Amino acid sequence: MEKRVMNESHKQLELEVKAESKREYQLQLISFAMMILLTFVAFGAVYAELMPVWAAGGFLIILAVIQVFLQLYIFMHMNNRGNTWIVVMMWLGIFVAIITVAALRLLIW
Amino acid sequence: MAHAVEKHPVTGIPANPEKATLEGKNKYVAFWFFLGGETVLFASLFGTYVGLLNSGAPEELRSYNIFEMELVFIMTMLLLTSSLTSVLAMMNMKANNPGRMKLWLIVTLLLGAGFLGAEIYEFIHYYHIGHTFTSSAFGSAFYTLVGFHGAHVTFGLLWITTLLIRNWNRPIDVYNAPKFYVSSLYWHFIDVVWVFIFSIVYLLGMVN
Amino acid sequence: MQQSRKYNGIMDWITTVDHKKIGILYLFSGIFFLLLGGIEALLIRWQLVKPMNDFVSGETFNQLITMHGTTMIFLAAMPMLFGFMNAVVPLQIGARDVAFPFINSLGFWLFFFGGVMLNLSWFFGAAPNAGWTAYAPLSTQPEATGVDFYTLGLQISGFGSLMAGINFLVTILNMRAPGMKLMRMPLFTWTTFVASALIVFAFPPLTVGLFMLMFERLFGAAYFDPALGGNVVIWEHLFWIFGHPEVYILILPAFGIFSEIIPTFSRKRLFGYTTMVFATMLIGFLGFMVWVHHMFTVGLGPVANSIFAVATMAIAVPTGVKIFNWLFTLWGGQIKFNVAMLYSVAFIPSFLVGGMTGVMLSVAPADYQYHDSYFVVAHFHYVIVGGVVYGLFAGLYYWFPLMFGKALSEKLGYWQFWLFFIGFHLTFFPQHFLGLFGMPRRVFTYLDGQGWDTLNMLSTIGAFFMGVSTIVLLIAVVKAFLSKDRVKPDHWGDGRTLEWTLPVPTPEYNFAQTPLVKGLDTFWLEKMAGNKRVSVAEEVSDIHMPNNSLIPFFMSLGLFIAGLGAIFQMDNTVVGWSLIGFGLAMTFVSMFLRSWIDDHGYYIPKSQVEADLKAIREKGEQ
Amino acid sequence: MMMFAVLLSGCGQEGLSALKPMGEGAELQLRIILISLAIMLFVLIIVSVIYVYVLMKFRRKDESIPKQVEGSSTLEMIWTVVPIILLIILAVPTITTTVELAKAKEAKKEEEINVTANLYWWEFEYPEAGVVTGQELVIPVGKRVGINLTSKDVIHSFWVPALSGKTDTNPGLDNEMWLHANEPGTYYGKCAELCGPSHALMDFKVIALEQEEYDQWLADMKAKQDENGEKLVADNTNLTTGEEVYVQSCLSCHGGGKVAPSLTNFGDREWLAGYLENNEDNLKEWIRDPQEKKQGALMPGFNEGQISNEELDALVDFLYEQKID
Ligand code: HEA
Ligand code: HEA
Ligand SMILES: [Cu+2]
Repeated sequence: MEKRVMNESHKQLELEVKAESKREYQLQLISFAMMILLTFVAFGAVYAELMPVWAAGGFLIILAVIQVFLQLYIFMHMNNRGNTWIVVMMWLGIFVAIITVAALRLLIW
Repeated sequence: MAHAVEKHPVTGIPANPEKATLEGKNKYVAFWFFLGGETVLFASLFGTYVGLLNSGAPEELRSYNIFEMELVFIMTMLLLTSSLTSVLAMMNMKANNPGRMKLWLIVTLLLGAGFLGAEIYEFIHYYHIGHTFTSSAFGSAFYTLVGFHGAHVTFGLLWITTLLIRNWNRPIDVYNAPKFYVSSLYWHFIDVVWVFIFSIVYLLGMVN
Repeated sequence: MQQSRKYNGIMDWITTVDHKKIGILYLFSGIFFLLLGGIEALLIRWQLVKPMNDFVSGETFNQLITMHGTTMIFLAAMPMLFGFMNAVVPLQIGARDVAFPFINSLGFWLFFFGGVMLNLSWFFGAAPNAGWTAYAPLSTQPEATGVDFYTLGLQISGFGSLMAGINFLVTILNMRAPGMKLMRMPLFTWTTFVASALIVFAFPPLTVGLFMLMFERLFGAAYFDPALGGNVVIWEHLFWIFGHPEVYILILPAFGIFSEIIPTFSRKRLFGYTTMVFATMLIGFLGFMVWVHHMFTVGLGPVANSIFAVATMAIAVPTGVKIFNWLFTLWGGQIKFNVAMLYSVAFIPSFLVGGMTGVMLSVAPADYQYHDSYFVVAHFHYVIVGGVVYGLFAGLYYWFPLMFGKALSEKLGYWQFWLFFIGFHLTFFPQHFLGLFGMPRRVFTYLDGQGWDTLNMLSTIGAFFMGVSTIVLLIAVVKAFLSKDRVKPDHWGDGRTLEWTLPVPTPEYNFAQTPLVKGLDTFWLEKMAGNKRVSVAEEVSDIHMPNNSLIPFFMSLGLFIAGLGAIFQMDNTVVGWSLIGFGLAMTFVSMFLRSWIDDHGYYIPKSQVEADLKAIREKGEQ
Repeated sequence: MMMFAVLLSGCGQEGLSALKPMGEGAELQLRIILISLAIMLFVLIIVSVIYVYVLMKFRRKDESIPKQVEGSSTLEMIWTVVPIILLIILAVPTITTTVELAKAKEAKKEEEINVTANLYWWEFEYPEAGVVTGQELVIPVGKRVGINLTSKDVIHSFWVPALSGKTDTNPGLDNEMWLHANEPGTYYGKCAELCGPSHALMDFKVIALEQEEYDQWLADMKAKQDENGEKLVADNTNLTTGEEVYVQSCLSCHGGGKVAPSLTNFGDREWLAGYLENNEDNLKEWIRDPQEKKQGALMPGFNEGQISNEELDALVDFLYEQKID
């Protein structure tokens, strides 16, 4: 009797684990699909010369930023529980990165 | 250490084996911080690159005349897919499926090697048309940025290969899971950098 | 369970992964380089004692200033701070070790070999001569071969700093004893934390810059070569994006040291602890947004100059908060003036003057006059010597008993302090006026009759006061080591934080039982509650320890050899490239071995820990 | 503040010290230096008063335990807000002065001079007049002169403390500033960016002339340089010994836009190589071995095999004849 209850609950757990992992799997696949999509849009826009030159920079960078956040937050699970300091440090890194690029772009004549 | 860790009843290993021990957690956090630093490192390289874009290069060796979309697109697909396979490997690691984890890691390695091969081909091509490391400031900046990324790819390949061989016959446990996990973080980060490289260096470079 | 791997004598020092020993290694290497940098400073001052002196040539002089600045910043100040961080931070947070003992050792050896590499340049013909800032294209001139040693030496030691930085961050986040909430951490731990974060973000631009300088010098790249489309301002940006945070990497831990000493010897808790913590973070954050104040005269335009001028001024606010909080910690206290406290108290006005000239420099249009003049030299020695070096000396007197079980002589200490204090102001105060009277910095000589003679003479005399003071310090250190008097735990009697609860010498596992932290200054709280010992959080049990390892030494040695190879390949391709190959192989094989060989460490059995505890209690020490 | 101004300006060398401004730029800069100094002294006094009081009053007298004070939000508010106010007071003139000092474009409409820094010497070009000179920059008094700055080799910095703060000369890049002198006179200029072993000796002079004299000087220079080009010698026939040596040994490097300074008005110059007294002995020693006087100088030395002692005498005489008045 006891054993059966054990088994039962174990099965239950197993199912939960499976469902959980399926959800995770789907999430990852969706984000991968979006990355591919973003990449296609970026390449396609340049290939078809859809954008005026002045808008290209902003557009491509926005696409890249979205894609990178998919990587960081979904593929790499940056936002997991207990990762507060990781998020803080990554954002500080991004902040320093932005001002570095901006300076080297804008402040050298 | 290991004795204090609670195992998951279904998988037989802890739910998050990469950070189940203090050592694992330390490694995990430290590696993320390292990536924070790497972000600034690549930003410095990108900054230099955009600062020197096309500078000193003759017209026929400017970005919009040398970059070719097909190759870059293929490289992008290879690396992007390898990022996904690396995710799949880690999911299988957490589910305690060493066999499938290894399989996905091998796929990751193959895709990465394909990327690297394409990059080497690309560099040789440029070399032949005269766009070299010392031909102009643009050339120097280009090879430094893209080369640093390539070096990261190479290091990642060696690292994951070593891990695979070393742990081929071992079960997944809280000692080796963090190692696999941070190497996969590294691999994703390589892809993150590449996203900016293909967008800013190649696509934007082609826009003229 | 694995056996412990132990070595003796010098091998123990080479293989150690014990943070206390690594701290000592850092400290003494740092002091060694401080002496080197100091001797260089004395030579600089001697050359400038009178107009048109010909003691050294212009070329030698440039090598002296470059090596003086580089040595002092990278090889003296930072390592000595790392020494205290290693020796103290794990103890302050109730940890048995740092998060990565192996990496800790690796960080030290990288720094060490980088430092050796840099100084080898003296023996290979020429030291770097382009200033510690190594502006291109001066630094890319082919004949400036010393710069190769600069790029590679700093690169290698820079990797070490990055590792140390990450290590401290994780140690402080993950290794704290139960109850040691973030807002209960001692200030030295906090400043270590923030300085470490600065290291993580500030060193990568330097790494990139150094790589570029190296590629340009050794392999013909053209980032900074206008003839090939290069731009000389890029190096300046990269250097200062690193360089400004670097000065806060130096000063914040020094602030932390003062924030330990002042409350201890005032017998009062730190005034405004919370604001002190936030001010530290704010200084660190703002530190990344002001680097252009070193480049006001480069020609970046009035808009950039104005923005960065105002951003720079903003840093005065959190720094001022700190100054006033220290003053109000003293207010109403029971101040005891020993040497550690003298340095801390002398720091306040000295640093204040340096900070004020800093704000004056931040006024962009005025900086057009000050820049690259002796006014700047005066400013940064006031903040660095009056801030960082005072902090190092204070920390040395304060923690020496903890680190070595013996105390430095207070009597010699007073001599050392007063000689240094007088010499410091005598050296650097006149330099403000030299700058305003039109004397540029980095000049190996000056003509008679420009109104600079007397002030330079005074400045040189002051430097020799500091020299004598340093010799007194060395005597005090030697005397302490020779003496037989061992100190008791809580040597000062007023200790407030966990490191003072430990027996001396501290056992390798630090805490027999992990302490339970009940609040800020937990040791003090327990003392006030009448307890002899702090509460513990666990029973005595087996203690897990990491093994010693030779790998860090060889990993670093490999990079060192490869670096030399990179320099030599300019003259002799075969020798050069074989050294590069050999060195890199050594490093990579070491890395490979590290990941191949499982190293689970070993356990100190419970029985051993209990025996230690008993012995200590019988001595009545704890 | 007045007192300090007097106290400070009492010191320093006339024509060199930033504390004795002789032109509008340096005046603006001294003004803001004094404003910032006043604010700093205010802070210094406040901190000092607290500091001295605390150190006198709270020395350890017994073993009692003082009250453990956590902090005080009122106090902390005060020492956050007051500095912010002080800094705002400082920031306003900082910005206005920065903008004022950046008005080079307007100045250039009036008068424009190109400055090119070289390894250890300065070249000054008057593009309008087509005149080139070295080591001594001649400017008119009473107006802002627009200056373009660049460098041929490494980074240098152009600094005339008594007239204005410095601006870097970057190879491959152009900078601009303006210079203004109140009165005629000679002002000392320095290179303010480490540029090599003889960085310390890379001095120059700024000579301010009244407008008419300046115009005259420029016209004379132009006349001389027009007539002879940069060659200083009319034609290649009938050369004196000095001229001959000059043509053979010096001409390939010296002259406007070349690698060494123009010698058109060499005989007028008070200084040789920027820092030595311009007399025969120094000049001869210089020609024999320039590196001895300026380590790293690019000019080659000429031994007796190349220029005999007699030839040297003749050359020196010839050089001192190069005057424009
Ligand atoms: C430990 C090192 C250290 C520290 C802490 C500082 C602190 C500061 N520094 Fe300094 N600096 C250097 C090291 C340091 N510096 C070095 C090495 C160089 C030269 C590098 C080289 O070229 O070789 C340099 C150069 C330098 C320059 C460039 C000069 C030039 O080359 O032209 C400037 C310009 O803005 C500057 C500004 C400041 C400011 C505003 C601060 C501030 O952080 C100071 C803040 C402190 C206070 C202001 C005092 C306390 C505050 C109060 C009591 C509150 C009330 C105050 C007011 C309202 C004003 N510094
Ligand atoms: C941590 C940083 C640090 C420290 C502590 C010091 C300390 C000192 N510095 Fe330094 N300095 C710099 C960082 C530092 N400096 C930097 C970054 C530069 C800029 C470099 C550049 O332009 O590129 C500089 C430049 C600099 C200059 C300007 C050079 C120039 O522009 O031409 C001068 C000149 O006076 C000077 C003097 C001194 C003096 C007298 C000390 C004194 O405080 C030193 C006191 C110590 C001693 C005097 C030790 C004496 C040793 C002994 C007596 C040995 C005993 C012997 C044995 C037993 C072996 N320094
Ligand atoms: Cu700074």
